[in-house]
Amino acid sequence: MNHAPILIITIPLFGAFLTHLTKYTKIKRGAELVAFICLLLSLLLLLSMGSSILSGEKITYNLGGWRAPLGISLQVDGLSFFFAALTLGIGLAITTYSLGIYIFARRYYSLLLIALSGILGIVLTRDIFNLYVFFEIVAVASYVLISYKHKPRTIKASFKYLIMAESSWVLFLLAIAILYGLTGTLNMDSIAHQMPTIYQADPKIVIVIFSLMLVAFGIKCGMFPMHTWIPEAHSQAPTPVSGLLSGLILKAGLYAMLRIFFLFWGATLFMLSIETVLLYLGLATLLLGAGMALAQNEVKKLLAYSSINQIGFILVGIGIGTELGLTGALFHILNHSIIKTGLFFCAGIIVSQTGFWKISQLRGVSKAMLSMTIAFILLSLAVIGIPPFNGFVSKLLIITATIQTQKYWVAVILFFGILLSAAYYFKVIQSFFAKDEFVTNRDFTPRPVGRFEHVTVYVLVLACLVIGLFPDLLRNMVTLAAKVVLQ
Amino acid sequence: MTIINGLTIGIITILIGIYGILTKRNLIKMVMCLYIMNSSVILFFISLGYRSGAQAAIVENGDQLMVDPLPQALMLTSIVIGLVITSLGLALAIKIYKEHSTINTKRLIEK
Amino acid sequence: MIFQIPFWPIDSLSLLMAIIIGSIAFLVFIYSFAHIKFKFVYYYLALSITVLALFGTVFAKDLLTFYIFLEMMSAGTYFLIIHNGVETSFRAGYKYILCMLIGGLFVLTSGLLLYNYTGTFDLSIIKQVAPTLTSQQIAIFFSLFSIGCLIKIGAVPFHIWLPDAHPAAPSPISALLSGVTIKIGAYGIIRMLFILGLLSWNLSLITVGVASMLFGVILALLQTNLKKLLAYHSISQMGYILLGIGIGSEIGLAGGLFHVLNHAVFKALLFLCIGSIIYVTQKRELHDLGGLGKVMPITFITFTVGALAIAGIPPFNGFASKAMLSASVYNNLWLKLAIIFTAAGTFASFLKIFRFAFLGELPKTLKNIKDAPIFMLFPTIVLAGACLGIGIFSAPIISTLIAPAIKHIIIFDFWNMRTLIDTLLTVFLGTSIYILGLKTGFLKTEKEKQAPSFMNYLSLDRMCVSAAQFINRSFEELNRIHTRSLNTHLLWIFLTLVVLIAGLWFAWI
Amino acid sequence: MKQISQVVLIITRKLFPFMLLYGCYLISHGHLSPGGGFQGGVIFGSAIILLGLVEGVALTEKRFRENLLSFIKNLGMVTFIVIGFGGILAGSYFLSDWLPKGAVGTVPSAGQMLLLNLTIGFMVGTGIAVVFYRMINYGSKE
Repeated sequence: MNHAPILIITIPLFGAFLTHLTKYTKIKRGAELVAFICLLLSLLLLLSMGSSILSGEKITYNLGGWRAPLGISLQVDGLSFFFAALTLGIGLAITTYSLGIYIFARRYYSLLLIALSGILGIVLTRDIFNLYVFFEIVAVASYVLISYKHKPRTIKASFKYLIMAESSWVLFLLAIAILYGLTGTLNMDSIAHQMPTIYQADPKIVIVIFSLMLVAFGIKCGMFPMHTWIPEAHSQAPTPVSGLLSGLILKAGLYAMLRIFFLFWGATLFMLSIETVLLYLGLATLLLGAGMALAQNEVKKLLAYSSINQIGFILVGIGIGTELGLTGALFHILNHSIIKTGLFFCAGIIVSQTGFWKISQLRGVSKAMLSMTIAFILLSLAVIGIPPFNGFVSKLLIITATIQTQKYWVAVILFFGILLSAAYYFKVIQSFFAKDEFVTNRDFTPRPVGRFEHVTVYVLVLACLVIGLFPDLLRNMVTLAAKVVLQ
Repeated sequence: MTIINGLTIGIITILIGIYGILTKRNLIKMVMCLYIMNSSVILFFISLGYRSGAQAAIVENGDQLMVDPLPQALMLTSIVIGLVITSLGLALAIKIYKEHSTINTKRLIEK
Repeated sequence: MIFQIPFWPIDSLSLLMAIIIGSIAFLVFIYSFAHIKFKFVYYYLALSITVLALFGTVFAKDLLTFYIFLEMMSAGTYFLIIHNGVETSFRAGYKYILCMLIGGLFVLTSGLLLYNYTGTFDLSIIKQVAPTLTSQQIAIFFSLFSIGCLIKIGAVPFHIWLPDAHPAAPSPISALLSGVTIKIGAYGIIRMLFILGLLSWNLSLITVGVASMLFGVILALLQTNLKKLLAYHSISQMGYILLGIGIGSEIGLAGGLFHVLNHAVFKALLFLCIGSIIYVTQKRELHDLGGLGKVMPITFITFTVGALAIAGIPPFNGFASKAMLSASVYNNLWLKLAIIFTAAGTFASFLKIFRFAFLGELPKTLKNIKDAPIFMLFPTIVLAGACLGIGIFSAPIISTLIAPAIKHIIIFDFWNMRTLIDTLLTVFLGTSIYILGLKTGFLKTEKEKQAPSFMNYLSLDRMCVSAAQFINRSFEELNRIHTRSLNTHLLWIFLTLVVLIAGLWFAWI
Repeated sequence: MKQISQVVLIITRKLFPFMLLYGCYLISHGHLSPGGGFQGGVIFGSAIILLGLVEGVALTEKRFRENLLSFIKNLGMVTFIVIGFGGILAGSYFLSDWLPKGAVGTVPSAGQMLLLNLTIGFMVGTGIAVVFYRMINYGSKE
């Protein structure tokens, strides 16, 4: 019996509460140590399953020994493995970055670990109510993390996120209730099994369930009319938390979409063409994110809107619905996590060193902080999709999928999105290289930035380059995940 | 089965909660409406497990008609989550009042 | 699916392009040692990446690799253009990179379409399966591909980035940009014509070529900024190359390819000379200069060689390729007239530079200047020598470099009555344009504050810029109306829910 | 602040141990009758809150220090997971029962369920008290 699936979730959760108890020991920086060790252990456990998962196996784990329709079961398959690996990788990057900023903050590391274990729970569980609970755990941790700095605007952003997300999660709970009333089970596979009969009996109830779920997940992943919390929360949160939000929490919503929609309505019911809905909403998200980013004058806000833009790309990839499109979308999820986390970290270092966060104030910053500007440029080239970097590969896959399915107009809109993203990123880049004299903010004492932050950014840049040059390294994992989605 | 049962009341109170959250400009009232929504979904879910004439799901003397225990167990979790969310929302509302000295959403736009 | 970086077993066409790239890039590197004074690491890193990417494009064996290196080249060149760090270079660079991305996306789309038709990106396989494609498929593919390449070339009507990018870039980069980078588009078109077997009279390419020639030379005549003048000449010279490709006969193609080589040499030479002048005097407007021939003799001589070459005066290299091109259109009077007029206009505009920059009176502020340092003179001398050498030994060069590239033996007689008459006509016409232009004020020497208003409406550049500004402004407006209270944002969520349920309810049931 | 009535104060003090007892009862009989860890814990916590409201927070905080309460809270969570690991150590799944079971209808009938309920109960009780302290003390301590 392989206990790895539950241990992956519980070890960070265990660590989250252990960090508080380090207060009573004499270990220096105990909380950081605990966080780091827990995440590494989880990652090792996950990788220990790697070879069997990548060969197509599925590892199922029944909590408490109760079998699937009765008890809660966890399952690791290609898709879960992909997302869990992403979560742990980015989680480690976030923890490393935080080491220099939050030095004796037990509460911070505790919340970070809770959020990460919640995301791991989301991607591993096969029980739909359990999914809801894990989402709430992540959400509560992230509300607190966003308002961690207690600044006026952060609290406002956190409250906005709370109200918006929770009002939609109530709807998700309602959807679960209806599903439970119809099927009498909460196990995803059992529900999926019964879905065709439900659909034949009453298609309208299925539409209601789908819409409720789409709104709930749409809020999490920043889909078009529900995106309004993203710019505020992303730009006001502390830097590592921005990375967490953009890199992982948005992706958790996308995971839920991929898992639940395709499991319930994927192969059997093309009458209810969820792909089309996702495609149109994705295009709207793409254009809105790109255009709004063009109009921003704050770096972190621009990055937040850029996240919306890239989420639009991913949604289009999902909305195309072929295997190639899904591969592209999943690959873009991975790439965007790496790139956007790196970009937020970069911007965080620049902002915390100079005290400026407006683009116009940052003119000529390259003279003051060369290495960070270079990293920022490389990462933004990656997110635009300039070739030797990873963003190019995934965007290419998505565009290829649109052309293969002969949706040429979609490809044209995608191109427009790429151009807009180039437009706003080059706007930032050129201001970095301005010849003007650069003076740091006088009313601001720069926070010393240690080697941990720099190293994290460099590692992320390197990852972008390596994935861009050798995308075949990850091809197995990504295509397997796409195949799992389409089963 | 009458029209007025847990399910319909649940749906109606959800709509009341939605109405409140859309129209009230006071942050504390918004948190209250959120809690109303949450509670009404809980009522809805619990009512799903209700069977007419059944007893509480405690096994005492052998076979008898019981209500579905699973929704009750699940909704306990939901109640906890609702508690956490409400307390967090209220705490944030207090903080917003201290920082911005207003809890009106319209006045908070500019700040 | 994809992802190796495949290269050709190098063939003669790639080899020709590689020789051009290598030699110009080498000279540009040497020139940069003296010319570039700040941000060395940045500059040389970007320059190296650009040059590597340039080699990559010509050695690419499949379309995707071609595209990858094309984009890398664009990104590298962007950073070179904004090297100065002033507002004009930012504007130019911004325009440049956006235009390049649009061009690149055209190339990418065409490549993906071809992948859809044939299942491969590999050009050698595409060459084999090309006859099985329908003519419509080939037409769609080729038009998308060539639009992408024409944007990279900067041919009319896709030239909007070019007159801004060249003056904004540092002078060695202008030389690289004009000498090599814009040739990659021409290389792409020639390569694709070979692969698809479309070498014949291509009216659209000829139209674009002639339009570029005439438009470029007329606007060049109007310029007073030295580098902008040369930039417009780049457009018109690229027009020659496109004309040669469009004619599609062996002589035309050979002339076009030969002109690729020659234009790279003399335009790099001219830009480097102008770069020396700018380096020494810090001035780039014609009316600020004068009498430089006395104080900068070597630059004067090399510039003269370049100017004579670009105007097509024997025995320099421009003459040879222009003679071939004009021979290839001998049966078409209009094309012939266009060629002669363009050559004459070129001659006239360089007469203007001679008169107002090198001859005349030296301004008082420039009394103490010396000629450029040796690192900057050496490349110009080499290039001037190359102009002369290629001009004199044009027949062996054609048979060793150009003929294998187009897989035809070219025998061409450069010295006959017809070419001589053409040359004389060019000189005569050019001189008369120059004199007439000065008399009527058509040839400007002073920079005008405001361009004529009707030109504003006609200017393509202006239209594109205002379209972009319109997009930007509309999104700013959207951003303004987007800032709403929390209740409104919540309303959007629930409205979405209602719309979704209602839409699905009525659409799918 | 108006002095609170003596009657309330005395009755609360007298009632306080019984409330705790009732909380403990609910926690320990969660698997037999309505109730359980969370409900019992809430009663546990509300007893402390009641005391805090009546006696004043300062006095209550001296009896039940926030540090201690949050220590119990964290320990409770850690213990819960450790008990869960017990299932793995016993050779079965996570959270599966590894304690011997008593007769039906008696307190030890559910094996480890009692332990889990206990940890949850203490966690919730102390957690709610901590939340109460934090909300009351917000702004005064900073």
